[in-house]
Amino acid sequence: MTTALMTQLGYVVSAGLFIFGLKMLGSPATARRGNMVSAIGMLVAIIAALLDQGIVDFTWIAAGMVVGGGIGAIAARAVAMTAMPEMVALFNGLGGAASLLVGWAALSPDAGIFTLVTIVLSILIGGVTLTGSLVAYGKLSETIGSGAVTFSGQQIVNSLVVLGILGGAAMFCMNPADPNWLYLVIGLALLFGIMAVIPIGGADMPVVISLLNSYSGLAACAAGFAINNNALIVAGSLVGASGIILTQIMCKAMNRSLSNVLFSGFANVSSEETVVEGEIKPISVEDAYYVLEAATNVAIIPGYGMAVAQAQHVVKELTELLENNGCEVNFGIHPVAGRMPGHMNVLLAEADVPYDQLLEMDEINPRMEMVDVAIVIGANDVVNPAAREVESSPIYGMPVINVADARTVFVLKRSMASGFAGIENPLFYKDNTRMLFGDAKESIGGLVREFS
Amino acid sequence: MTTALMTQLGYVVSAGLFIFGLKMLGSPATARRGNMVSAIGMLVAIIAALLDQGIVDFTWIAAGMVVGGGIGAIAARAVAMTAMPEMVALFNGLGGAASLLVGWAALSPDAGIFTLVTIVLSILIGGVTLTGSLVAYGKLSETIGSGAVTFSGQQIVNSLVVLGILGGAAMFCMNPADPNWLYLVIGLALLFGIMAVIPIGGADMPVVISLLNSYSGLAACAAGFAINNNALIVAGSLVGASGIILTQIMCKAMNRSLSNVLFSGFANVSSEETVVEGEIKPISVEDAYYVLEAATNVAIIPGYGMAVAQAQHVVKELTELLENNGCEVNFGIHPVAGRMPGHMNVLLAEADVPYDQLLEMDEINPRMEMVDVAIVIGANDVVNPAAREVESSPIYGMPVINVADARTVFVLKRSMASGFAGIENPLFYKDNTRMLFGDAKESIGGLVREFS
Amino acid sequence: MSGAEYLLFILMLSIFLGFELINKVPATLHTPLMSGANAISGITVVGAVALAGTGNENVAMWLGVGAVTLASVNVVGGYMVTDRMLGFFKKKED
Amino acid sequence: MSGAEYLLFILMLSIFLGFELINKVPATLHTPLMSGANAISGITVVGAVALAGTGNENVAMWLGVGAVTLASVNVVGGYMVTDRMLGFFKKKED
Ligand SMILES: NC(=O)c1ccc[n+]([C@@H]2O[C@H](COP(=O)([O-])OP(=O)(O)OC[C@H]3O[C@@H](n4cnc5c(N)ncnc54)[C@H](OP(=O)(O)O)[C@@H]3O)[C@@H](O)[C@H]2O)c1
Ligand SMILES: NC(=O)c1ccc[n+]([C@@H]2O[C@H](COP(=O)([O-])OP(=O)(O)OC[C@H]3O[C@@H](n4cnc5c(N)ncnc54)[C@H](OP(=O)(O)O)[C@@H]3O)[C@@H](O)[C@H]2O)c1
Repeated sequence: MTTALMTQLGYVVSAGLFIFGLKMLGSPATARRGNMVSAIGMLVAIIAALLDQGIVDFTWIAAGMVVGGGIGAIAARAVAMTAMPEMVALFNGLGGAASLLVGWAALSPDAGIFTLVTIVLSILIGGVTLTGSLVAYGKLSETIGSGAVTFSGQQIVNSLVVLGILGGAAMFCMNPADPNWLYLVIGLALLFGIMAVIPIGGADMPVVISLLNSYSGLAACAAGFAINNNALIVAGSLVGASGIILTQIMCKAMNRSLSNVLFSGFANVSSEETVVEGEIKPISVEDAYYVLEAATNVAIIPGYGMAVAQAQHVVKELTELLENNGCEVNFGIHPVAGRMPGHMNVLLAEADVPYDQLLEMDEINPRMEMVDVAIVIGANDVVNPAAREVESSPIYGMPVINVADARTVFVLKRSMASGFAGIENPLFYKDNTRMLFGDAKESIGGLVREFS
Repeated sequence: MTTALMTQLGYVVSAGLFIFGLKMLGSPATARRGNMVSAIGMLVAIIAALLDQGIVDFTWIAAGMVVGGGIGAIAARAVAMTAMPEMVALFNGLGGAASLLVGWAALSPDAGIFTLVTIVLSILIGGVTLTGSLVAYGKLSETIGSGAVTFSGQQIVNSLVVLGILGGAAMFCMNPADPNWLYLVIGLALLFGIMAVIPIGGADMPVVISLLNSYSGLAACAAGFAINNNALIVAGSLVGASGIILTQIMCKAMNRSLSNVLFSGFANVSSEETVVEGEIKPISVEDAYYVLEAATNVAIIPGYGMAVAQAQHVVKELTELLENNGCEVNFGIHPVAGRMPGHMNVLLAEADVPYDQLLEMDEINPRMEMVDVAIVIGANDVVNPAAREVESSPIYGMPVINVADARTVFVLKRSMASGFAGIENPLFYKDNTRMLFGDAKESIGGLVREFS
Repeated sequence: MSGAEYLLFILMLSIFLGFELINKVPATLHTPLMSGANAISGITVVGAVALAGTGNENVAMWLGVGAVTLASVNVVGGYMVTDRMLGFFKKKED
Repeated sequence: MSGAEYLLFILMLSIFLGFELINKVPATLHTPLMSGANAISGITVVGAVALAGTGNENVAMWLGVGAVTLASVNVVGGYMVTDRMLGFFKKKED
């Protein structure tokens, strides 16, 4: 068997392992092994690639792998679960950068037009993914301001950049020997990644990351075409599909279109005034304790505030105390609660909450009428009844968790400030709502102390 | 664009259309359009194939297509819905024969070993598919006896045939120039198809057809490798997967393993004697009418006998009369009722019964307790309570429809003869069972006349 | 055999995809699925036309013509009969 | 560009397959899915090693080395962090 054939067989096996791995991600019980299977697939692919006859010197390959792998390993161990969104954004950017470099390096004087086009594509998509992800990282980690950056003439500047990219790419394909066109395309792609993401508000970053995730797959795909490598094409397509689907799911859960997310933040619409009736009724930790002590069915609805307060562990403690007190406790997880899809699930899983206690929105809503106390922890938009009741609201039509159907609702937040969407929440004024002001971790810590 | 490239693009498009078509088969509402999409995919593939530069003379191609297409069209129009199983078997055999011929024709003096192996595979699989399907056709249409044909020394003969095939195939690959090895392999493949299917009983033919269906896909796949054609590989794999899955579903619904189906019929086990208590209570059409007239909830469980009697239209009439009488009517369809998967659904659909009235076993069983009258029309094994109650029964463990849970059960059949599995049915002796003897079409026709 | 590695890839992907797709077809439609899959297996016609159109009247050509004919029965008959069956399936209107 | 037709096939099949597979991942696992997919996109390392190992110290080689490094961060970090997350997910035992 020639080594070339072995390499190809290795790629087939590795693609099969990726597919199996993704299949196993379909259920929490097999997901961890699925990730292992996928990692083994990657190992097989790398070994297959190292068999390549053209490789004469392994020094630099080894150096790159050790340095890169080391950085990755350290980062993976050090990152806090609450910082997952920015971590994914950062890794994503690196993937884009790698595709850019591979596309660039694949450039050879005898490349045909097909190869040139795929090279340009992998450079473009890779470059946009790199800087777009970095901006998203900055916004999420609040290294840079998380607001939407807009300026007059932005449309025009962006249009010029796009035109420049198209022109530069065409010129490059016609004069591949002149590196200036290449540099122009790289520079403009990097610039475009920045320009495309700055006007989007911080809380929309998950959608952006997901989309950029998809792009990083497409960039790998394009690089695969450029260097004629099946493994890159299959793996890249799988990633591309994954990103697109997550993007769709998020947009649907927010009842917004993708173009609405990308081209106009909520910022412009938040001028609307909802006429809110009723009054705010604050409650003390002690009074809240008495109510919870008597409850037999509690639903906890976490949101972004739980991640900010890092309150997941103390929430788990409260859950156990309630359960020991003979109370049934369930969690209601909205698909876009927090700052990335599945964010709440990961945080609660970290705090040892079993995943069968985490109900999806469609499961918890019909049960809400039987709930004695619904505890809203740092969630706001995802429990906003305006989405169902106020037709003029910008979030009208977005499916939400109907906490107001419970006998009593506790809302844990620090102030009357609005959530990401920047709109009033009539829930806070409902008859059966009590506001428990303060940092979520402290408020729940207080409840825990009352119980024990 | 070169024509070679156009051909390849055509193949990509056609494979995409096949995939879309199969996706649309996922729901009855879109299934018919899905079949259209798949047919268009086939058209695209054929047109793409006709662009091939090597084709200099279209006369014989056209002749073959007109003759073949004409025969297919006539057969498709003429066949009765009750004869679908044998029709599928026959078509399936033709597909296998086509792969055999393509593999054979692909043989050229300069073929490498890889090509030779794929040629042998497509000839072998195609040949087995051809004769196996023809035997299955014969058994289903009762052109030949439908019983299992066994003789002493059968195992030995079969082993010799398999050895002969292996040896012949090896010799052929080593001496491709000598046609005698080729003829030997073809002859033995055809023989093996016959030998493999004759020992299997007629009622297991659906499993056999499904498996052969899968083989015909694999044969197309192998032919695709032999002539280096992607379209054949993709389409062949899809068919292969489809056949395997249907085979699995049937085996699971019968609680038997595939090897049990292929290598030992029920014939040998039917010596067991179930001790049956109770007595047979026949009922007349008139008395049955009075019971039905008073019923408000009726479940109809059809089986192979309904197909034999061609009673589906008169069943539909009865359904309407019952519904006009203010009664709720549902159908309970067992996955292996009849002689092929989905057989009952097609017959009832032909008689204009809407598909949302056809409930699967798992849907109808929990409702059975609310049913006043369960009418079993020519079903036997699929309603046999021995599968749940008698541990020694050969069908013990097979999931069945629990008609005995209904207030009253009517069983429509001609005699006390057993069903395909050849075992006693304790249902007939239950307290709440009434036997309505006679051909199903006539019995139901009688009920219809009583109503109107 | 250049290209064999691609063909293996294509084979693997199609098998996985086939399983995913077919597993979603409801039991109601299993008979049409079977005959529809049958029609698809007539794809061999695509391989056969090139063999049947060489113009030199040798064995390979006649084999090709035979394959075209048989596969055409399969394709035309299979799709038509599937369409006929699926035409029967109707949702309750009232 | 011989082989492009195969690559197109592979692309189409993988995209279809990707959609089927990802659509089945439950919402609970969307964050690990995202970081796992991210790790898979580090597959570019496979393309990069051939470029980084040519031995002649030209621009292409250094680009390749850079790509190997960046993609390795992605692969190792992505799989490890996904594993860490998935390790948290537990079923109720009592
Ligand atoms: N998850 C995703 O994938 C995703 C994707 C795209 C967009 N989004 C958007 O993100 C939003 C998510 O909704 P959400 O309900 O989870 O969050 P939210 O609407 O952003 O509200 C979070 C609330 O938490 C409170 N909070 C912040 N820090 C806190 C602390 N330390 N202790 C207690 N409370 C604290 C804040 O109020 P105070 O400041 O008064 O404390 C705020 O009202 C939605 O608008 C959604 O459309 C999510
Ligand atoms: N569907 C599939 O895909 C499939 C695949 C493999 C095997 N099978 C096997 O096939 C069997 C199917 O079960 P089933 O309950 O549908 O059928 P069955 O067990 O074969 O019984 C059919 C019954 O119909 C009666 N019958 C025949 N002609 C009739 C007529 N003209 N009028 C009234 N009754 C008539 C027969 O009794 P009389 O002779 O007394 O009238 C017989 O008992 C199972 O054993 C299953 O395992 C099915």
